[in-house]
Amino acid sequence: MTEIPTSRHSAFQVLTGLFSLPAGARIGAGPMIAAVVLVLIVLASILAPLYVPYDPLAMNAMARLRPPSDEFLLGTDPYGRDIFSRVMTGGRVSLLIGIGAAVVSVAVGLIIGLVAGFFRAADGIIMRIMDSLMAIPAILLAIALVALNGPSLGSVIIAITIPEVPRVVRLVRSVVLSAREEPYVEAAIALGSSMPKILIQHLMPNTLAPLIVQGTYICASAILIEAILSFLGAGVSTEVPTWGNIMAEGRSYFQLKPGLIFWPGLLLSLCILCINLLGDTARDLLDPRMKKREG
Amino acid sequence: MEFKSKDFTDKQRVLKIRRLKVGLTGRPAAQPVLNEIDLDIRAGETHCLVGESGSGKSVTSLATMGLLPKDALEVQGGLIDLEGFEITNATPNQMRELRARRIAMIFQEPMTALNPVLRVGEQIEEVLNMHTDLSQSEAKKRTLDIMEQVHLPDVERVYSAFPHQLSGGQRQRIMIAMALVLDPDLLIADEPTTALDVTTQLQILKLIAEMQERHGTAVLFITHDMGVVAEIADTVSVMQKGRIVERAPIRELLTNPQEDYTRKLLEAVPNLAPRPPRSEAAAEDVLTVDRLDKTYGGGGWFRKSEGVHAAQDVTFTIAAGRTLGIVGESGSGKSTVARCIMRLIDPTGGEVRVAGTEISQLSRRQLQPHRKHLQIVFQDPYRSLNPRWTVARSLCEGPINFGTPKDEAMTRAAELMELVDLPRDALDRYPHQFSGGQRQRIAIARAVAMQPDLLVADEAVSALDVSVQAQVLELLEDVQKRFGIAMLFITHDLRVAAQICDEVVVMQKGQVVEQGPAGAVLSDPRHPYTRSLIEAAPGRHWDFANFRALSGAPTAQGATA
Amino acid sequence: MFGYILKRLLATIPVLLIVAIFVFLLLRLTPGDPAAILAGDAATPAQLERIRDRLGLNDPLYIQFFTWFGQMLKGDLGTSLISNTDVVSMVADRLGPTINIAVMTIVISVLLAVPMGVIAAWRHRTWVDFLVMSFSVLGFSVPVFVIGYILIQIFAIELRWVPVQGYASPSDGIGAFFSRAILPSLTLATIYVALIARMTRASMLEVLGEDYVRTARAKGVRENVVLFRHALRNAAVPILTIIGTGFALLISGVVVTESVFNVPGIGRLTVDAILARDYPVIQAMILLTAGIYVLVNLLVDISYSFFDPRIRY
Amino acid sequence: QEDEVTLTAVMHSGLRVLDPVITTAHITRNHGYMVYDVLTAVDENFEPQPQMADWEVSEDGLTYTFTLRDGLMFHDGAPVTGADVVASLERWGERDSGGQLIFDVTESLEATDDSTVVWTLTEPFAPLMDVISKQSAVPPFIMPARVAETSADETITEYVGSGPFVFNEDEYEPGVSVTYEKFDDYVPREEEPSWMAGGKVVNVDRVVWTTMPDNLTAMNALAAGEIDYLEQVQIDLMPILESAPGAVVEMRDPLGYVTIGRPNFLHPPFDNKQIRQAALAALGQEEMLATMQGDPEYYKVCGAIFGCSTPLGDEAGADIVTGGPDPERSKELLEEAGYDGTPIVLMAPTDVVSLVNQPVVAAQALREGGFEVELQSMDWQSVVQRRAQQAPIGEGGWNLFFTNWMVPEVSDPLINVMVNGRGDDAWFGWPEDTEIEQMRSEFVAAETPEEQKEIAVRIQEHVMDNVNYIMMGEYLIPQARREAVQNMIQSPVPVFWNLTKEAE
Ligand SMILES: Nc1ncnc2c1ncn2[C@@H]1O[C@H](COP(=O)(O)OP(=O)(O)OP(=O)(O)O)[C@@H](O)[C@H]1O
Ligand SMILES: Nc1ncnc2c1ncn2[C@@H]1O[C@H](COP(=O)(O)OP(=O)(O)OP(=O)(O)O)[C@@H](O)[C@H]1O
Ligand SMILES: [Mg+2]
Ligand SMILES: [Mg+2]
Repeated sequence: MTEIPTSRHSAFQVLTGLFSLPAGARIGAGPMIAAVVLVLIVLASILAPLYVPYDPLAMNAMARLRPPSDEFLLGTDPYGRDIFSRVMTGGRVSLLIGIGAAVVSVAVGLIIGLVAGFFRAADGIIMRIMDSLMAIPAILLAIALVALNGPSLGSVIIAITIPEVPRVVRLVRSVVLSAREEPYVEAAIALGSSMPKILIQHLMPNTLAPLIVQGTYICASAILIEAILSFLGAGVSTEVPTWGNIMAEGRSYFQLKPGLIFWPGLLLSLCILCINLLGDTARDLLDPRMKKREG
Repeated sequence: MEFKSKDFTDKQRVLKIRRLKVGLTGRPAAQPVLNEIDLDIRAGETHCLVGESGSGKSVTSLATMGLLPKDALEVQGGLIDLEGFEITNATPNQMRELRARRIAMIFQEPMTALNPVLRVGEQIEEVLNMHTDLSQSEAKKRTLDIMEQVHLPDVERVYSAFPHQLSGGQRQRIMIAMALVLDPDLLIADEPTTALDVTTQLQILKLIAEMQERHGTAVLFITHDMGVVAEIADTVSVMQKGRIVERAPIRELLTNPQEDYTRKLLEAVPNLAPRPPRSEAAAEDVLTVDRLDKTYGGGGWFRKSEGVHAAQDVTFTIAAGRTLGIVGESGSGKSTVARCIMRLIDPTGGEVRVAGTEISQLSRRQLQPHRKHLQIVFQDPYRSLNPRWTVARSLCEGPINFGTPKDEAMTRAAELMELVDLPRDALDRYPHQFSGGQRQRIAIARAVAMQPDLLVADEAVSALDVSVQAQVLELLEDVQKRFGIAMLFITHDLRVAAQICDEVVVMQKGQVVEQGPAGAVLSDPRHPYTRSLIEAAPGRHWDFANFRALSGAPTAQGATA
Repeated sequence: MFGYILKRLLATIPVLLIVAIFVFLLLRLTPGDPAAILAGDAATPAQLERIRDRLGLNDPLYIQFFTWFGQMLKGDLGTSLISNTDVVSMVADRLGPTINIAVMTIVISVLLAVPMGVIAAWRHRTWVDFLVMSFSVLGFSVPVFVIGYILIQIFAIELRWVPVQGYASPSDGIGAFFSRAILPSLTLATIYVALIARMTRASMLEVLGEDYVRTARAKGVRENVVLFRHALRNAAVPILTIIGTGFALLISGVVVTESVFNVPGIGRLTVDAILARDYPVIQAMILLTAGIYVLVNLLVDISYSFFDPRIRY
Repeated sequence: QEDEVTLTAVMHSGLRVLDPVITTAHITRNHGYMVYDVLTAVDENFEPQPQMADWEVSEDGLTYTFTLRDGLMFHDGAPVTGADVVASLERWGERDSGGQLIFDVTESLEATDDSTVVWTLTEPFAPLMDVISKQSAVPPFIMPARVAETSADETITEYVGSGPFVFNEDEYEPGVSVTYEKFDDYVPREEEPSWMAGGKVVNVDRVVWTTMPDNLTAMNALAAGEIDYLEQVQIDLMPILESAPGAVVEMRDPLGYVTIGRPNFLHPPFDNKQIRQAALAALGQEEMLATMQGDPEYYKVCGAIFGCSTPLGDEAGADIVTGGPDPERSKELLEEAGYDGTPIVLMAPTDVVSLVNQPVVAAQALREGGFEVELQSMDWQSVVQRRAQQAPIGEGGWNLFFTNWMVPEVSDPLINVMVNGRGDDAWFGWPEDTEIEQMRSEFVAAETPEEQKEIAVRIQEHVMDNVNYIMMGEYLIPQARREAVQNMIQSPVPVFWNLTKEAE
């Protein structure tokens, strides 16, 4: 007997499919290229210290703003530091910020969201607080937080994370709220499973797919926000090169020495492009509603 | 029973399908979805297309409408000829011209088939605006006129209503009005009544017949309900796995089916006559429901809202090894009662006593030890198992919660698989790797694993094909016999109720209107509501399984031969 | 409906209250001393102390909070510690440019993004879809200030179509306003277009699979009518939602574009105030932006019922 | 009204504080010169000249008599009287460090009639005229008495002066833009203008100051002719203007700025003189200046703590910083001092363009010189607050920060706050330096310029040895204007009288 799969379980099929790529799963060339490019950028960034020609912090006041040459592949910045070395090394921290912000906000949001989704009593208060956090403009909050803690890597990640958490909480909560109406959850209640068990074993896995998607977006936007924070003078210290602060330092030179913005910008945009593309693909594949049309 | 028996051979042929082949887009080598279909419908004829789920009924209708989802399905051969016009080669514009004028369609779900954000009158009128040059006021007049024809009340008001403000039956009437407003030659109806109550279904079937009479329309009617077929068909095609395996005039098909498949299909249709009562062993009561009340909602910050009285004053008992059925139309409160008993929701009043314990007031924590006495099987086999869990894990969840060691639970799970007639090695598979019927078996196994005293089955077979339905019902009986479980069986299908229940409770608008032994209630209903339910059951005079009229039915077999 | 709006408005009170307390505490924990910026580089500790006293910065925290809060309830947001001007009038001066540009951005974004998203969904998995999606992902991937610089370079410096910077209010002449507001709006719109186009596409894809779309086609309705009359209205709710929540992004973008294009709006005011620790101004600004955000989203929620009659409050 | 001439100027910072007495911010001082007038002012030779008043000094140097010239009038039409002058000087005396010194020896300050003010001292104060004629940081601007009676810890709320421009309160947007109208009743002096002295003849009708948060935007706006004047040009960006027709880049302020580092004397390791000297050795002016400015035309290696082109400037003992970094010497000194590797907390502001580079370059150089450095990034406000903390390093203290001064703000031992050695009462860093205090008293008492110079040189030598602060050199910031704007006065303070603007 053939059966048309309902949306619910196809989400799961696709999720397992995402990792094992069963026959028939169609992932276009775009996402494949994106994945390859992303992996290349990540590797190039992680391995940067092994191959960059200069210490990314070494200054040379007498060799400022040099044009690209054999000596300096992409030229030098206003401190006379090698742009190539800085850009390649800069990826490490930018990616760290992206991934860090994504992981932290997803983890924190997941916990709060599960609690809010499950404990009616806590829900009201938690959601009011989340609404409030969401209402505060992210950038302003970030500037204030960075001013509070000083612009260290950690505080930039925290500053980016805090406004993202409410979004994750809302997502998790809505998934929990709808999943808890599922017959299989009711069946679990009937089977005498305790609330924490239902929460963790039945409900939490449902949040995985949307969280993966959400995580990619947070990752991408964190890298961008880091750049904007640097632009506003509230970014990571210049001693720690990131794509964001390289661009911010180079912003005055946009017309005269576009390379200062172009190269980090290119890598940053490529990276975000790839992450977004993969996120979109994951979304198309994971979102049961997206599948409906084909199913 | 009276069948339609008009001869159409002299009528004009409206639809002619020949050797139609539909397959997955871009994969001509794959197993086709429709394989060499032939179909003829003549003016005024009602042709029914029956067959199990997934046999290709809907795809046939969509192909005829030129509405196949382009990126998934495509016509790979054959022709569809609509009064001399070849549909398979038509351009989108030609197709658009054709639709609504010459060929129209009604879909199953009146709920979703109407655009929720547009007024229903506008939706009908849109057809006129698209295809005619009528002025605004003329179009509106025509619209109101057709709405009158489909017996909508208070058409002026309904005209400017949104779909959600109408009942299911009214919505389906709107769909019909929309389909027929331009007087098409062919009407395709894909399960137009499946989502409706029996009583509403009867009205809609009558309406279609009436409209057909009036306009001489040819109708291609898709259904899986043999009762409906018996009521309305002139001719029938039976589909299986993308082929038409048998076609015949209705009487011939019901009395003398040629194909095994057809025969099987008919045999699986449960009989509306109650089965003979089972001996009433003096068993103790497992479930006692006393003056149960449930009101949804109410309260609210600013105003006290009224709340829905979903169940009022419901009282009944079930003894071990017996089955009590609750029947009634949609929204009558059946599920509410079941969920109160299961304590998935908290009753607002009354008592529920399971295996001697009053559970309606217990807290979650206090309730926990009593959970193993009562289990439930839900309607939707796709959603009642966690798709991420293996069958084994689902089967062990309950016993482990009550302290059974893991390996013991696993051994027991394996036994249960045998009990529900599934291979042991299926334990490591995931729900999506099973068919709907198999999944429902797993759900039953999961419930039985707890060795409950009471099993609640809320529409447990309603989502299944008749043939599968029969198997699952059999399994339930078997399990009940073996473990002496008391069963609360909820259904809106009187045929099913007649075949499985010892006692029946009839609910309407949250209240019990009639209750008693199944035989008494179903063959000699006292309450007008029960009576109307039974009268509305399509094909109720026919004993499908035995290819003959029901004995003792008012109209005898052969009366209209 | 009225009851609902009232209820929602009341519900914003706790939200804004939490925002107020949160921001107040956050600011007082942040290092920085407005007295020091006021007095300049050469001030002596005694002078600073006296100025702090004057500004009330030496009072216990809760007294500062209740003083501020009490005044706020009376509609008095205080005076700037630095410039000594009334915060309300300061904010009022700066609100116009931001709001005008924000509105223009939203209009541009919706006009561009919605058709883009609709067409992408309609031509799902074709090159059109690919193009639209690539553009929208790209709009998401380039920092706002870079987009701003590029637009200035092309339209103001190379082509000389519009001025490099500045702001003129519509009352100074529509031409003057548009020529200066267009680049900042476009800059801001890139993110917004990306966001809306993406959501439109997703929502449309979902809706296009619905039965009533099939019904419409079965009626012989023209494709553009199917898309825009039948599908789009049903897809509207998530699109509206994203316009509402995306507003937060817009506010973030405003901070940057106002710098790049030298627009005297509230974004810059807030950043300047934060960097100068001008507490009354920061508090007022964050409350204001939070209030606007909440209000915009309330409007969005109310507008749902305009698009979808099933939603009634 | 049509041929009204408006000059649009982009200033280095937004005007937020309108009280030129309460703050030392340059933009507010510049605002002061627009709206207010001063009694006397130094000219380009650092010579005090009469502006609102002539003065006479008694033989014993104890009595100064000021006579207001005729025709002085506030913007509200009231004449300027001696009472206004007294009130203004008294308020200023509470805020200005030089003023405080004078008031310490003041017996009386009174208006004897509407146009005469007599200032009587208890002991002679030779530099009195220099102090009240100074250009920075806080010159004594003359306000109406009712305004000047505002407490010196509170900002004034009425902005009426007697200067050549009238402040337009309606069009003032704090931090964004400020508009000044020509004061038609202002009577300029007859003399040629020289710095803040001489005739202030206004040739435009309105001056609008705006700020642009983005340097590049400001440059492009000037290139496109959208603005008339740009106070500060980022050197690296000058090529943008070089190719723009109608734009001129030039120097206005020949003295320029100094950039300095200030160690904290309270905590290790900079409580140790040898370690301070090591830092001095590790740093090199050229490296830092080149990074800040790029083009050598716009910076000057200069070891004179009072500025290389000022009368008191002298480079005695400065080769240690002017001669380039000497990491070896630094290491030796650290070795001798027994430096234990405690990291130096170096505060690095991220949001003030002119202060971003120094800490970064310094951190690198100090590390090479054997120091452990912890570069702590923060916004300027945090620096401002933190540098006032005397707490130990672990509790929010600091070791080193950098800042800039205009040369006239450091040009003598009374004005230059960094040579104050009064411990807790000294400027941030709090050196307890009795020797330097002694020399400063001698300086006040000195009677001739030669004597003053000799003391200044001793202070210079002392500062180089004791490392009261680290002089990192001088730099210049060019300005840019449209060609149509001409006749701008050459001076450290940008002023808008005298200049003319032709139609473009
Ligand atoms: N969009 C599609 N893409 C791929 N296969 C499809 C698609 N739609 C239907 N099919 C396949 O075509 C076959 C026939 O489906 P169809 O919907 O016609 O069945 P049906 O007889 O109408 O069943 P039901 O009674 O459940 O409505 C099924 O095997 C189904 O899997
Ligand atoms: N959670 C709920 N909140 C409010 N009203 C509800 C809720 N669940 C059900 N109802 C209402 O209670 C009434 C009874 O619903 P119930 O689900 O018990 O009917 P039913 O007989 O099971 O119908 P069906 O055959 O369609 O399953 C209906 O009017 C329904 O709208
Ligand atoms: Mg079907
Ligand atoms: Mg039900």
